[in-house]
Order: sequence, then structure tokens, then C-alpha cells
Amino acid sequence: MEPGGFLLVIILMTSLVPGLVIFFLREQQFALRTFFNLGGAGLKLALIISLLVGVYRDGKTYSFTLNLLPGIDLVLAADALSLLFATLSAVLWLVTTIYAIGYLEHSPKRSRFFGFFSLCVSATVGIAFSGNLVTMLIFYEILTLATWPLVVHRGTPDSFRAGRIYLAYTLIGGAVLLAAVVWLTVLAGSQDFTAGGYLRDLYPEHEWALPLLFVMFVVGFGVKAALLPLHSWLPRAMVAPAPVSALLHAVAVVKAGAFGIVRVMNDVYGIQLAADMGMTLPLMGLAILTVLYGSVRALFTQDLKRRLAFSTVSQVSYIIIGVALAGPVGAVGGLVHLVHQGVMKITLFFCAGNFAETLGIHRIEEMRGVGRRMPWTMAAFTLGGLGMIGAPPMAGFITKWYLGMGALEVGQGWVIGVLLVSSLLNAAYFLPPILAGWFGRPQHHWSQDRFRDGLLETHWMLLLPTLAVAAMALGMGLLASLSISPLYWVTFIVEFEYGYEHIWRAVFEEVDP
Amino acid sequence: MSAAVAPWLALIPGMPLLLAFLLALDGRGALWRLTPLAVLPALLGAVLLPVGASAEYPAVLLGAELALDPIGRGLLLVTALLWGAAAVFAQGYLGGSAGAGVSRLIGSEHRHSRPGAAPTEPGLVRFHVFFLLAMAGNLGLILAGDAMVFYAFFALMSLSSVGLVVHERTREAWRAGWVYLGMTMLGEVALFSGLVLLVHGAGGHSLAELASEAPASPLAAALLLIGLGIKAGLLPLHLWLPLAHPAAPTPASAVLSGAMIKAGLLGWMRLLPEGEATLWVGDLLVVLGLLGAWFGVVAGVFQSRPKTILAYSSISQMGLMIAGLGVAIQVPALAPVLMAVVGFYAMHHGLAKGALFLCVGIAGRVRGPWILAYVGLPALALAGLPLTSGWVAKTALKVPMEGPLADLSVVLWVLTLAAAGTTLLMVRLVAVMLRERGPSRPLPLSMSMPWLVLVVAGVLLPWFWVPDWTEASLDAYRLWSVLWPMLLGLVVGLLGWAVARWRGWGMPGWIPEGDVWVPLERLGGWWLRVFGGVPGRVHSLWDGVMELLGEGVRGFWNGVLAWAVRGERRMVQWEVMGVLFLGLVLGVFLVLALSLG
Amino acid sequence: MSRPRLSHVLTSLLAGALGVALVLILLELPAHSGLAEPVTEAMDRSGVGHEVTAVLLNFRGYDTFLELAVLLLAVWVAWSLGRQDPVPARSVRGPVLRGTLRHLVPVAVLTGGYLVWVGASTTGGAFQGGAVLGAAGVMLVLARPRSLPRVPRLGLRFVVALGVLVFLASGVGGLLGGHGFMGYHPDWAYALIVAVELAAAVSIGLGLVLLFLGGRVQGDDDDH
Amino acid sequence: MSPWQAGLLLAFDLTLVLTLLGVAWQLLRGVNLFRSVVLFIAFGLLLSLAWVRLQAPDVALAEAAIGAGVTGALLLVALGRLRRMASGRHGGEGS
Amino acid sequence: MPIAGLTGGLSWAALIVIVPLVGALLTGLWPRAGGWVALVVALLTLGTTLGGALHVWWQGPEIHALGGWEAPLGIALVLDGLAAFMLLLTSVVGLFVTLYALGYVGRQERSGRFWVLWLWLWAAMNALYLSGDVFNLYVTLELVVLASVALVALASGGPALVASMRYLLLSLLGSLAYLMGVALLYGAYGALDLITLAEQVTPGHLLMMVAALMTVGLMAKTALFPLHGWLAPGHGSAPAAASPILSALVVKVSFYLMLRLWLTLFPDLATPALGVLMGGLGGAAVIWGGIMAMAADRLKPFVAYSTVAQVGYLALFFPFMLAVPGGWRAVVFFAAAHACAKATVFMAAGTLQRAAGHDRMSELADVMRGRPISSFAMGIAGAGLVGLPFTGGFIAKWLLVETAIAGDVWPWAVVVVVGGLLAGAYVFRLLGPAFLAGRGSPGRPIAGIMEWSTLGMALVSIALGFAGAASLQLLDATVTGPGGL
Amino acid sequence: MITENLVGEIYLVCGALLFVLGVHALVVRPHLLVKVLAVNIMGSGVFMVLLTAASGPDLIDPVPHALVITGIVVAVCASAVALALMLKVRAATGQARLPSEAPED
Repeated sequence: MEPGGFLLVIILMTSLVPGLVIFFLREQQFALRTFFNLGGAGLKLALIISLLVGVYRDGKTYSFTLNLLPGIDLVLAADALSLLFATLSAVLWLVTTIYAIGYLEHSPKRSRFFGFFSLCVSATVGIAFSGNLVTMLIFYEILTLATWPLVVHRGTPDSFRAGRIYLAYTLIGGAVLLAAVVWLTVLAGSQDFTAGGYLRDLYPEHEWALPLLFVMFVVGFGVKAALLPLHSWLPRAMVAPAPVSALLHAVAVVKAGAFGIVRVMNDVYGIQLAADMGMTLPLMGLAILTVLYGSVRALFTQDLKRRLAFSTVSQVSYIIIGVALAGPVGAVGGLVHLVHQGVMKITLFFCAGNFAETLGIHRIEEMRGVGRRMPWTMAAFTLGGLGMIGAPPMAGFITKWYLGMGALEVGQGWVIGVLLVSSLLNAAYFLPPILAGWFGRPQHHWSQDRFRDGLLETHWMLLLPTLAVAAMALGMGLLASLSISPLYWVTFIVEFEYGYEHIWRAVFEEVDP
Repeated sequence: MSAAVAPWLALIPGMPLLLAFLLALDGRGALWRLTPLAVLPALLGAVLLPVGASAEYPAVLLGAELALDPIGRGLLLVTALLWGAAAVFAQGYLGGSAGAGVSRLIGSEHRHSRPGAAPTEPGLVRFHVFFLLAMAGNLGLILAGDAMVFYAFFALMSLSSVGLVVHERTREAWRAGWVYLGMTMLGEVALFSGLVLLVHGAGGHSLAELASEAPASPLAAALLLIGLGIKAGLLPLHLWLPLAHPAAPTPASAVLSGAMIKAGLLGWMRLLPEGEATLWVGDLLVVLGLLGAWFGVVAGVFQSRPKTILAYSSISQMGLMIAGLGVAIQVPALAPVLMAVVGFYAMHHGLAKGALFLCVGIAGRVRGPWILAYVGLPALALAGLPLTSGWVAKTALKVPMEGPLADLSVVLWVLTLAAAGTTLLMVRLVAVMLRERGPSRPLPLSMSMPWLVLVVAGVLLPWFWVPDWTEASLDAYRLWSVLWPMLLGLVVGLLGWAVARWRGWGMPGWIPEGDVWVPLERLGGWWLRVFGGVPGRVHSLWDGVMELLGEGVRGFWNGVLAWAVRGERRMVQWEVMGVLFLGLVLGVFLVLALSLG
Repeated sequence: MSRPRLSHVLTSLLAGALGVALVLILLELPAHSGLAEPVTEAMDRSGVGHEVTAVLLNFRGYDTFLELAVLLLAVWVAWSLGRQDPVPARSVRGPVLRGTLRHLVPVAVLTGGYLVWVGASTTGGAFQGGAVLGAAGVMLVLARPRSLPRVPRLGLRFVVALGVLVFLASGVGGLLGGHGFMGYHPDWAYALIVAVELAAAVSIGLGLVLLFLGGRVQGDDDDH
Repeated sequence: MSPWQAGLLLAFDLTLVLTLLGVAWQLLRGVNLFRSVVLFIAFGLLLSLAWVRLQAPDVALAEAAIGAGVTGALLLVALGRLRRMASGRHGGEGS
Repeated sequence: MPIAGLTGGLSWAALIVIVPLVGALLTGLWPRAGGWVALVVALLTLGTTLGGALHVWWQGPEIHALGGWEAPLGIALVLDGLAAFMLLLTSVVGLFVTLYALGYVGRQERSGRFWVLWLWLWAAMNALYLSGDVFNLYVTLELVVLASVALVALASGGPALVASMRYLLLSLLGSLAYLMGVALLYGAYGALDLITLAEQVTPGHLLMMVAALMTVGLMAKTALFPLHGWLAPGHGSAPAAASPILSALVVKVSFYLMLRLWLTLFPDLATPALGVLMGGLGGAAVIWGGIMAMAADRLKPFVAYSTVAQVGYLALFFPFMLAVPGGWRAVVFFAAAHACAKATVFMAAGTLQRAAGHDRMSELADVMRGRPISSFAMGIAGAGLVGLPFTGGFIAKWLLVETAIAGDVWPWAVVVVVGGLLAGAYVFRLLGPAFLAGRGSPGRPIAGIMEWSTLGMALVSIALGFAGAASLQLLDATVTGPGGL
Repeated sequence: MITENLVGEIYLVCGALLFVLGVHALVVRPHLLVKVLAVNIMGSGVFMVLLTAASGPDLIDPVPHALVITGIVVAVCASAVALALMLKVRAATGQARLPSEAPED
């Protein structure tokens, strides 16, 4: 174990411990709860930043190992990819916590909510730092467990139905994943994630089992990533409160699935082996179907959050397309979308939450003219929506660009066509609400109108996080070549972790690293 | 100087952006009055910055580059001028208490203003924000030094001008807005994919690299053709244009038609890959351009609203420029010259068309024939009156084609006839405008000055930008060759007008506003009526099936539960348990005995 | 009885089959003398002369100890299942029973004691003796000249547990003395075994009596 | 032991075994509970005879005292209580 | 078969038996002091058990010849890895149940009975785990049966009594079948000592009959499908402090014995066909118990049916012992994980039942919300039942699936995975109502120690999630037959 | 000696049959008292097997004797508990049989 390994454990604890403490706080202990919430979130972010500094500046490696069973360890490790996901989670956790505090003001069961919320974040960060499949499986299952209470948080029959479906899907996915991980462990032992995979030597011997396992992994992780036939829990889970939809269904849960697939592709099988097994193309086909299907469904959905959810279904598969392209540039596109999509979608969800909280808007047609009452939120929504469409200079554009370039690079130019259709569909379901919001005439009064008295259009704890993430979504695209941008980072990962030569030059042709 | 280039270049699109941001931030103040100032950096830059000035912004996008080349410089100047003029015009057109359109704009359902602050129209602020955003895009794309930046500004311009089109929120405006938006999005994605292909081929995204290293990819060319053609009003892709221009407020129409429409052209000039494989692009452009030049005339003549006529005129004029560009692609030897000419033409057209659109706004305030004083000069310039910019432009376009390099006589003829068409259209415009009788209201300086600036600029334009063959064009033959089509158009137009007045005929609406779009729309409506229910029906069918399935599953599950409960009740019975016990003892024994032999 | 139930038929068939199988297997049992030889060899270290007693209280003393524990537990269970109120006295009906009791009980106690005593060397032993004692106790209870307390008092509880306690004490003594749990020092074996047997017999007797008393339930009164 | 002495013993054994089985069968039919209990006591006594035949006098003694005696007494008491319960509050039980 | 050697002198094995036994006797003499005696005994037992386990860990199995009489003649106490593991499990669960019962039975007039029976049961279980003699095992088995039957019957009321009666009769049937097996063994081999027998047994019809009788007899006690009928009513109606003992521990006792017998006496009989039969029964139990749990409408029968389901996994040791050397350890670990989780759930269920005054599942939501500690503990335990990390259940499930796959008997992996899903379905059916909207109410007052001990038990099941490696290592020090499984 | 073996076999068979008879009655007879009897008969059968199986040709093995004595005591304890429980069941449910078990029809 590296001496710094405990830092990883402490990072996990910064959300786990507050979460557990919060469970046992009384409803009225607002200040204390907020202290734990924000303190934990802030501390986590600070620690992760120090980790970043340690990794990048001082070149340290961090890992923590705990023996669970003979030959099977719980391994936490910080590599560039895990740091990417962890940083994303930590940043968005902080933002979402603030948002959630504002959002849930005066609503019941806040202690329970924040307790599970923190558990979810712990699990997500755990997934990020997982150093092997077993560890990832463990945190993945915990994520399932901790998310369910949030989905049913409102306690209505609707939310229960959603919760049931969510559980049905994720538990089955988890079961398949468990079987797959165990099987793989039996075949190859429990090995740490290795860039380029560690199964190459086994393939000739198990040329039947390994592809099957791959399929099982895709199914297992695909449930959370909302891949096509396994997606329908996601739109239903939108009955959850907005912060949940925002952080969990835009970032934590679905990204955990996508992240898992990325790990399996890159660090377990290795892209090359996956391609040799003939697995990348079907996976990409599935992802493409998901992209298109999600978009079409979003188009025909009038409920705002559900529309966003279907959009998530569609967008998360971009990540998978990128990885399945099996080339460095595509990998950059896919991985960077992990971050981009999260930030953009969380923006949109925050906006939806703002609309719902402030004016009681839940459906698209109710958005008419909302831009006049809530211009800032509407602006953020516009930025998020444009980002989803892939309009420059939003973050989504960078993704789309690299996906397109990646597709060309591996000779799969037709994928661009998919991107185009998807962009058009995205435009078809995002632009109408945007236009209606800015230019529509509201035909009736809002079903409610809160927070009118203040200086801002809504509660500051709702507005500021929204604007912050919107700014991030813009900044990640506009300043994509900045050395702290996700793109820069992802390029680093792809070049130095996955050993693709010269990708750096290919991406930042005019910038010397 | 060079140290200031980068911030200066950045400020050209940055200033409107900044102002838009401030405007949005303030929300209700009078900051919108500052809108015209946003063009200052561009104007000054166009004048003062050295040609070839360029700057890199490594952190932005994938390493952004802004540059000022000769064509860009001219365009920048004109564009800035136009935007500035439109901005000033908008102050009077929309803003003042006397504004005619203002009453329409006050649709504020939720006017909530701080007590004490002057009540300001929120729609006004919104208009100016989008106006500034579009301005930023337009100015920026001229400066773009790499594909990414070009695309970004292009998209910014296209998308934010949607806000200008639907600004008035009438049915017409929405319709136009949707059509515009839809086609714009199509254009965006086509442009995007074209760019991806190009950049992938070139291995870099700066325009210089694209020009020098991109292989001629037919697919990329076709995509660019579509993507930019929509903006440029290329013939079958022009559908949005006659809808959007009349729907937008006048200052917006002016920039839409005067400045933004050129973005497509500029894009082609910058991006179209050259080479054997893409020669057909030139052919196509020539054919479509010429068709467009004529179609614009024909369709425009049948219009009865000045802005629509102007829109079709734009289509027609763009057709000319496109044809010029096409020739330049077809005949690479002519390319340098023709490119410059097309650039000049674009500048000319921007100024003239901008002025004309402003005239439409002015027409609502001046009585009767006085309008002729405003509309005359720009209309004539557009028609190519000698010594105007139009004359120089048209001549300049034709002169290189007459050279021996290629047989372009057909093109020349059509070009020439198109000039007649232009004149005809102008006559029709004037006729329509004269017919419109509004109450005379004071014309604020903010509306007349911009017009004046544009007209003066149009007049001065040729003198600042004198190609070496200007002298030659002054000779009689050339003079005539420009004049006779013009006269032809004039005569036909006046005759037609006279006949119509005499007989009291109205112009038949043979070609509706938005020409092909109208039947398409009808077809779409029919399609929707017939098949519109299909998704719903599929959905409800799906729902039904799922419900049935769910019920089946639920029923099955309940059956299983009931069956299991019954079975359990049986298994709890002592006798059953006993039988099972004995059976198991014997069973295990037998299994063991049999399996062990 | 009408037509036989399926479960009965099945039970009969299966039980029959099991019986046949068991018989067939049993008939193939090899003849051997089991542990007879080791027992004989170890007799001189057992402290007693009778093999069965040696096995019961020495070689497999742990079994017997647990068996006493079972009895004790059964007493507790019967007690915990039964009614908790005092058992009322009832007059002994008829002179015959009274006379019988008067003579029989002392005889039974004597017989029991004797059986325990001879158990060390020949047939007999704690259980048999205890059973006789228990029989005497049962008769006493049936006669019941005075009411019995609701829950056995401490003294009575102690006596019931006496067998287990003494046995356990002896066993722990063996453990501490290095002879293993439930072991005896060879020199003391006889005395200890007899002591254990006596205590066990008393406990068994009392335990059996208490088993009789256990299991009274509501609606069950011995009065009539 | 002479052969026919052995034969006689065998006959005795057979008779004993058959009686045991017969008694067991009868008492397990459970037609009359009291009869069953009495038969059970008899069975215990017969069984102790069998134990004697199997050269296990200790077991025989234990069987007679405990198996037949104590168990029998327990059964009788239980039966009596059942009957009292039946005649007390609940009807129609105990046979 | 690494055996450290026979010990004279002070022996952990003997102490482990003696301590609870002394406690049981003391409680019997002074029932009113039962609670305190039980607490002290629980702590001491835990201490001695730990000592014993450490002894096994460091020095290997201990075989204590009782009374100094060696194997064929005397009785041996065998403290090996398996026994130590089960003892440790019993002690830990026992400690928390004791704490819980301190609050539950309180100062009721009849509380003494509970303590007596519980400590007797504990002593009996310890004796059983340590016994190395087939006949002695029978005696201890009877002790366990009588004590546990009485525990069930402590709850008055027809259903509880009928259930305990059924349990008693079936147990006696099982015991006698087992005893018949003992008789056959002795008749054939003239020995009772397990290790001695293990060296002598030869596969044959007799041994098969012995295996059948003993296995099925113990199956009935373990409530393995289809002989589970007595369990749900019994455990469901037992007193709240007794249910966790019965479901978590007593069921495991007979399972332990079955496992022990198969490991020592019958390893040669473990055929694939038998594996299919028993594993199939186990799989059926998993499914059936799950379905019945879905159908249950009262909390405690619901939990009891979950036990029926989970017991099904235990039967997987038949296919596993054949497929993988040491594969049975997965099942043993599962038994421990299940014990911890199930004890927690039953304890929490008892709390809720007492707080609400009933245990109808549809009406418990308020109390579940009002009793967050119990509900939380139940949540953790539920995760344990489903096999979610970081509980012992996850490690157990992992081991089961891994064993099945490594042994190339993957259908059992499917059984385990599907069973986990079913468990997920019914566990969330249990926990779901706690999240329904509405205010919680704590219901009737509850002794605090009941809730906290429940939480403690739940934490143990998490701790077990980190004890996998150590457990397996301990289990490696198990005395097995010559088959060397 | 043949007869000696034969004697053993007679008792072995008897033991087995008693066991089986007991099982049968335990399962089939509804009344709990009879079930208790049946358990005892079963036990007797097992004891008989145990005693007989070990009675070797010459030496008498005392171990089974001890076992059977122990077994008898255990059996009587179990019977006592079962009877006590039976009475409670009778008191609680009104019948001394297991419910859901219809009387023979």
C-alpha cells in the first residue's frame, strides 16, 4: 500500500461520514446538517484537488488495498481516469448540495434525503477510485442501494412505481454484473485495472467465454448507463426531486454505468481485444440505437423532466459510441462527454427544478414566456440545450467534434450521420422550449409564483448553482484547450494511460503540452 | 500595434457579446441605447488594422485563430457599417415613444419593474440582446482564422438571429421563425459534418491548412454546399428567406439580408475544397446561382410587400454572386480575381440592400412620393446605375469572365439579363412602396441617419476600392452593356406599372410569399393530417400492448402466488410432510444407490 | 373409515419400502463385538465393576451427563409450558391407597437406593433407582396431602439440578485435575461415581415427579 | 445349549417379536386412546423381556421402570387431563 | 487432516461447553437473575469462544478426549475450524440477542423461563458443535430440539403451540431417523467416534441408508424444502427474542451437523446425482421461500419465509463439496452471513411488532418511520439478505457464485443470482413502506437496548463483510474425513 | 452358530419393523397422543437394532446398553415435553391434533 492510500479512504469518508451523521440528525437541525453537507462536500473537493496536485505535479501514485477474500482485494487507486470522474462528482456534488438545500427547504425528511444523497456520492466516488472490478462492483451495488430511497423520496405511489422499476432494472443488472465479475475472477483472478487490459493472453483459451462475459458486462453496466432495452427506468425515475435527477441521473448513476463500460473496454479487455472479439461494432450499434431512440422519445415527451431524461438516455450513449469507436480520438470524444454531458445535463435539470419550484412548471407547454419571468434560468437552459445539440462553443460541440473526428479516424465515417441526426433531433426537442421560453406568450398564470420578493428571480441557492454549472458547460467548450479543461485532461488520459501515441498533437496541434 | 492585435481582434466580436451580456444583466435599464457602439471596434479595426493581422488564442476552443485578410477586411467594414446603421435605426424604429412598431411590441404580460425605474420594454432588451449576439457572430465569422471559430460564430449568428425573426411574435413571425430555425439547423449539421470531413482530411483546422492541405472531398463539398447554401439563399435552399425577411423587424431584416446572408458566401470562399474532384461544385454553383438570379426576379415581381420583394431580390443578387463564385471554382485561373469581385459585390449588395430595407422602415413615416427620395439611390445602385457601386460590381463580375480562359458566354448573358430583372424588381418595389399610404409621422434622426450613412457608403465604396479595370469599364461599350439591361428592366417595369394602374389590375399572386415552401407546407399539413396520428397511435398501441402484457404478468404473478399459498398450505400438513420425509429418505437412498452403482 | 386417503396409502407404501430396505440392510450386518474389547481392557481403570455402569458414568460419562441435562431441561420445559399456579392439595381417597402409600413409599426409597448402590457392580444404577424413587414421588403427588407451591422453590430446584451439578462439579474437577473434562482420578473414581449416581438418582426421581406436574393447562383441574 | 433348546428359544423369540409387533400395531391404530396407553405399558414390559433375551438386564430394568412405568404413568396422566378437558369446557374429544 | 493433538489439562473446548451450561444451571436456580446471568455468560462465552478460535487459528484443531478416554471408547470434543467458526457465530449472535432480550423480556414475571431456555439452548448448541461422537451428537441434538421447541411455545396462542408441536414432532422424527443411522453405523463398524468412523466407513448400501436417514432427518430440522412447513409458523409466532435465535442459529445447528457428517463420514457418497437432487431442493427452496415471502402479509412469517429461502442456499454444499475442494466453506460463510442478517431482521421485526402492537406489513409504515434505528438496521440486514456490499451477504454470495463457476456447476450460480434477485424483491417489499409519505410515529415505548442491540447486530453483518479471508482461513483448519475435502 | 445369528436377525427385523410401524403411525394417526406413542415405538425399534446389532457372538458389548439406557431417558423426556405441549395445544385449539389435518374421511 502506498503511504498516501489512506487519502483515498478519507475522500470516501468525507461524504460517507457526514451522510451517516446526517441520518441521525433531527429535521430541525438545519444549521448542523448544512454544515455537514457543505463541509463534507468542500472537504472532498479540497482533498481531491490535493490528490490532483499530488498525481500531476509530484507524480505520486495513490492506492489502498484491503483484503476481502483470498486473492480478492478491495483496491482503491487514483489514476487519471478515476480522478476525472471523481473530480466531476466532487464538483457537482458541492454545487448540487447547495442547490438541494435551497430546493428542499421546508420539505419533510431532509435528513434522510441528505443522508442517502451523501451515500450516493460516496458510492460514486468509490466507483471512480475503484482499482479493480470487484471494488467497482461493490460500489456499484451500493450506489443502487443508496439511490433507491432518493427515487422514492416523495413517497407517492408514482414514485414507488418508479422506485420499483428502478430497482428491478438495477438489481437485475447488478446480478448479471456480479455473475460476470465472479466468472472473470475465476478465469483471470482479481486483477487491478490495467491500461490496455489484462485478458489478452486468455483469449485463445476462452474465446467463447470472454465475449459472453463482455456482453454480460455491457448488460450489467448498461442498465445504469440506460442502454437501449434497459433504459426505461430512467425516465420514470424522474419523479424524484430535481437535485436527485440532476446529480444522480445526470451524473452519478448513469455515468457510473458508462464509466464501468469504459473501464471494462479500456482497462479490463483493452480496446484491441474488444475489437478483435468483434464486440465493439455491435456495442456501437446498440449505443447508436440508444442515441436515436432516446432522442425520438424525448421529442414525443411533453413532461420537461422526462424529456430531459430521454435526452440523457440518448446522450450517455455518446460516451459509449466514443469508446466503442476503438480509436484514440473517439476515446477522447467519449471520455470528455462523460464530463460534458454531466455538466450540461445537470444545468438543464437545475433549470427544470427552478421552473418547477418557482413557477410550478412541469410541462413543456407551460414554459411559454418563462424567459421574461426567469431570464437567468432560461439563459442557463438555453446554454444547456445548445450544448446538448452540440452547438459551438458549448461543451457538447467539443464532444461531437471528437466523436466525428474519431469516427473518421477509424474509417467509420457513417457515424457522423448518426451524430447529425441526433443533433437534429436534439434541436427538435430542445429548441422549441427554448424559443417558447423566450418568445412565447404565457397563456395563463403560473400555477404558483414563489421567491418573487427577492432581488433574484428565484431563491439564490437555486439560481447560483444553476448559473455556475451553466458557466461550466460554456467554459468547458469555449476554453476547451485550457490546461485545466476536461478535454485537456482526457487527452492526457488517452495519450499517457492508454498509450496512444501522438494523440496529444492530434488534438492540440497548436498547443505544446 | 502587434501586441494590441489579439485583444483588438477579440474585441470585434467580443464587444457586442459583452454588451449583450451587460444588457441581459441589467435587464431593464436603458443600456440598449449603447448598442450601436458595439460595432466600433469592428469599424476601427477594419480601417486601422493591417491586412494580414492575425492572432491566436490557444486556450479557446481547440486553439482559436482570428485573422483579417483583404476580403475579410472589406466585408468587415461593410458588415460593421451595416450593423451599426441597423442598430441606430433600431433605436428609432423600436425604441422611441413615437415608434410605430412599439405598440405591437408591448406584449408584456408580466411587466415587473422596480419602482422608480423608467418602464422599459423588456421585448426591446431582448431584441437588442439577440441583435448583439447575431452581430457578434457575423463580425466574428468574418475574422475567423480557423474552421472551428468560423463554425462557432456562424452558429452564433444563425441561432441568435432566430430571435430577430420571431421577435414580433405574430403568427407570421413564428412561421418564419420555425422555417428559418429548421433550415438553419439543417445547415448547421451539414456544415459541421463538412467541416469534420475537411479538418480530418487536412489534419488541422486553421483555414490556411484547410486551404492548402485538405484533399478535395466531394462529400465534404456537398455538405458545405448545403450547409452554407441555406444561409446564402442558394436556390432550392432559399425557402426560409422570403419568409424570414419580411417577418423580422426592419433593422433585423436589413442585417439579415445585407450582412448575414453573405456569411454563406464567405464560408464557401474560405472553405470549399479545390481540386479535380470538386469541379462539379463550380458547375452546380453556376447553374444554381443563375437560376436563383432569375428565380428571385420572377418570384419577387409577384410579391406585394416591399420586404418580400427585397428578400427575393436578395436571392437574385446572391444568385449572381454564387454564379461568380462558381465560375471562380470552375476556372481556377480566374479565381483570385473573381473572389475579390464577389467580395466587392457582397459589400455593395450589403450596403444597398441594407439601405433599401431601412427605406421600408422609413416608408411608414413619410408621405407618398417622398419615399422615392429615400429609395431611389439604393435601388438604382442595386440595379447597377453607372458610377454606383452596383455598376462597378456588375461590371467587375463580368469583365474577368470575358477573358479567353473559358467560354462563359451563357453565363454572361444570363448575368446581363439578370440585371434587367433587378431593375424590374426595383420598379416593382418602388411601385409597391408608393402604394402604401401611412400617416406621416416625424422621422427621427436615428432612422434617417443610418440610411444616409449606408447610401453614402455605397456611393463612396467604389472610390475606396478601385480595381485596376475600373477605368476600362467606363468605356461606352461596357457602359452600354450595363445600361441596356437596366433600361430594359426599367421600361418593362414602368410599362407594367402603367398598364396595371390604368386597368386597375392588381398583381396576381401567382407565386406566393415563400414560393415552394407554401406547397411544401401544405403537403406537410396534409401529411400531418394523414399520418400525424400515427406516432400517437403507435404509442397508444404500444401502451395498450404493454398494459395488456403488464396485466398478464400481474395476473400470472397473482396466480403463482395463489398457487404457492395453496401449495404451502398443503405442505404444512403433517401427513404431507411425513410422506415427503419418507419419500426423501428413500429418494436420497435410491439416488445414492443408483449413482454409486 | 371410508376410502383411504392418498397420503395414508403413500405413507404405507413408503414406510413399507423403507422397512424392506432397512431389513435387507440390517441382515447384511457383519457380526462383531463392537467396543466390548476396549471396554474390558479399560475396566480396571474405571473404578467400578459393572461394565454398563463404567460406560455410562465413566467412559461415556459425558453422554450421561447430557442425558441428565436433558431431563433437567425437560423439567424446565414442562414447567414453562404448564400452569404456574399452585397445585391444590387433595385428600387421599380411601384407606387402601393411604395405607399403600404409607408402606410403599419407604420401600420404594429403599429399593431405589439399593439399585443405585448395586449399580456400581452389577445390574442397576442411577436411572433405574431414580425411576423407582420417581414412582414413589408420583404416588405421593397423586395422593397430595398438601398443596404444592406454584413454582418449585429454590431448594426443590436445587435438588432437581443436583445430579447435573454434582456431575458437572466432578467433571470440572477432572478437567482441573488433568484427567480431562468428565474424567476421574482413578483412585477416586468409585467414590465419585457413586456420589454422582446418588445425586443423579435423587434428581431423576424428583425430575420425573415434576414432569408429572408439568403440562397442566387451563381447564384442567385435578380436583374432580 | 442343545439344538432344540435353541429351537425352543427361537420359537420364544419369534413369539415375543410377533407379539411385540402385534401389540405395537394395535396400540398405534389409536382407536381407543386408553387401550392404546395400556397396550403401550404392556409393550414396554414385553420389550424389557426382549432386552433380557438380548442379554441386557440393565436395559430391561430401565425399560421396565422408565419406558413402561414412567412413560406409561405420564401417558395416563395426560390422557386423564385430556378427558377432563373434554368433559370440562370442550366437548367431543379424547377417544 | 491437521490435528494438533489431544489435549489433557485445561481445554478451550471443555470451557466452551461448561460456561453456558453453568449459566443455564444458575439461571435455573435463580430465574429472577436470569438476565444478568445471561449477560455475563454471553460475554464469557464470547471470550472463551474467541480463545478457542484463536487456538484453532494458531495451533490447529484441538481434540479433547473426555475423561481421558481415547477415541473408540470415550467421547471426544473436537474444536476445529468449522466448529470454532460456528461457535463464534453463535456467541456473537447470542450476545446481541441476549442484549435484545434484556430489553424485550424485561422484568416480566415469566421472564425467567426465557433465560433458562435460552441458556440451555446455547449450552446445547455449543455442546453439539464440539461433539465428535455420533451418539453424543444425538443427545445434544435432542437438547437443542427440546429447548427450541419450548422457546417457540413460550408464545401462547394456538398457532404458536401448534407450530411448536409440529416442530417437535418433525424434530423427533428427524432425531430418530438420525439415531437409526447411528445404530446402523454402530452395528456395522462398532464405533461411535466420528474420526474413527471416518477411517472405517466403506461405501455400500448400509452407508447409503445411514446417509439417507441422517441427512433427511437433519434436513427436516434445517427446514430444507420441502420439509420447511413447520418453520414459518414456528419462527413467525415465536416470541421476538426467540425468533432470531431460532432462525439464525438453531437452523444452522442441524445444517452444521449435516455438513459435518458429509465432510467426515460420507465424502465418498457425494455423487453428482446427489448434488443435483439436493441442490435442486435448495434451488426450489430459494424460489419457493421467495414466493411465499412475497405472498406473506405479516411481518414475522414474512421474515421466516425468507429464512426458508435462504436455507435453500445451504443445500448447495452438496454440489459444491463435489465440485471444488473446500467449496463447502462458501456455504458455511453464507450461513454466518445469513445468521447475522436474519437475526437483525427478526430483532427489528420484534421491535416493530411491539411498537405497533401488530405485525401486519401493510400497516407498519408509520412505525418504521418512527423507529429509524430499527428500520436502518433492518435496511442493512436486508442488504445482507440480498447480498449487497459491504455486508457479509455480499461476500457470501460472491463465494457461492465463485464456487459454482470455479467448480463448473454454474447452474447453481444462476440459482444464487436469481435467489438474490428474489430476495431483493421481497426485502424491498419489506423496506419500501418506510419511504411512503407521511409522518412516522414511534408507537408504544420500547426499551432502548432493543433498538441499539439490533443496530449492533446489523453492524456485525457489515463487519462480517470484511472478515471473509479470515473466516476462510479459520475454516481451513477443519477436521474432515479421509476424502480430505 | 446359526440360531444365535438367527435370533439376532429376528430382533433386527423386529427393530426395523417397529421403527417403520412407528413412522407410519406418526405420520398417519391424527391424535397427538398416538403420535407420542408412535415416537416411542420408533425409539424402541431403534434401540432394538442398536442392541442387537452389537451383540456379538461371544463378548457382550456394554456400550449399546449404556446408549439405550440414555436413549430411553431421552425418549421419556421428549415424551413428557410432547405430552405437556399436547395438553397446551388441546387447551388452546380445542383438539389434540394438528390443524389442517382433517380426521380420516
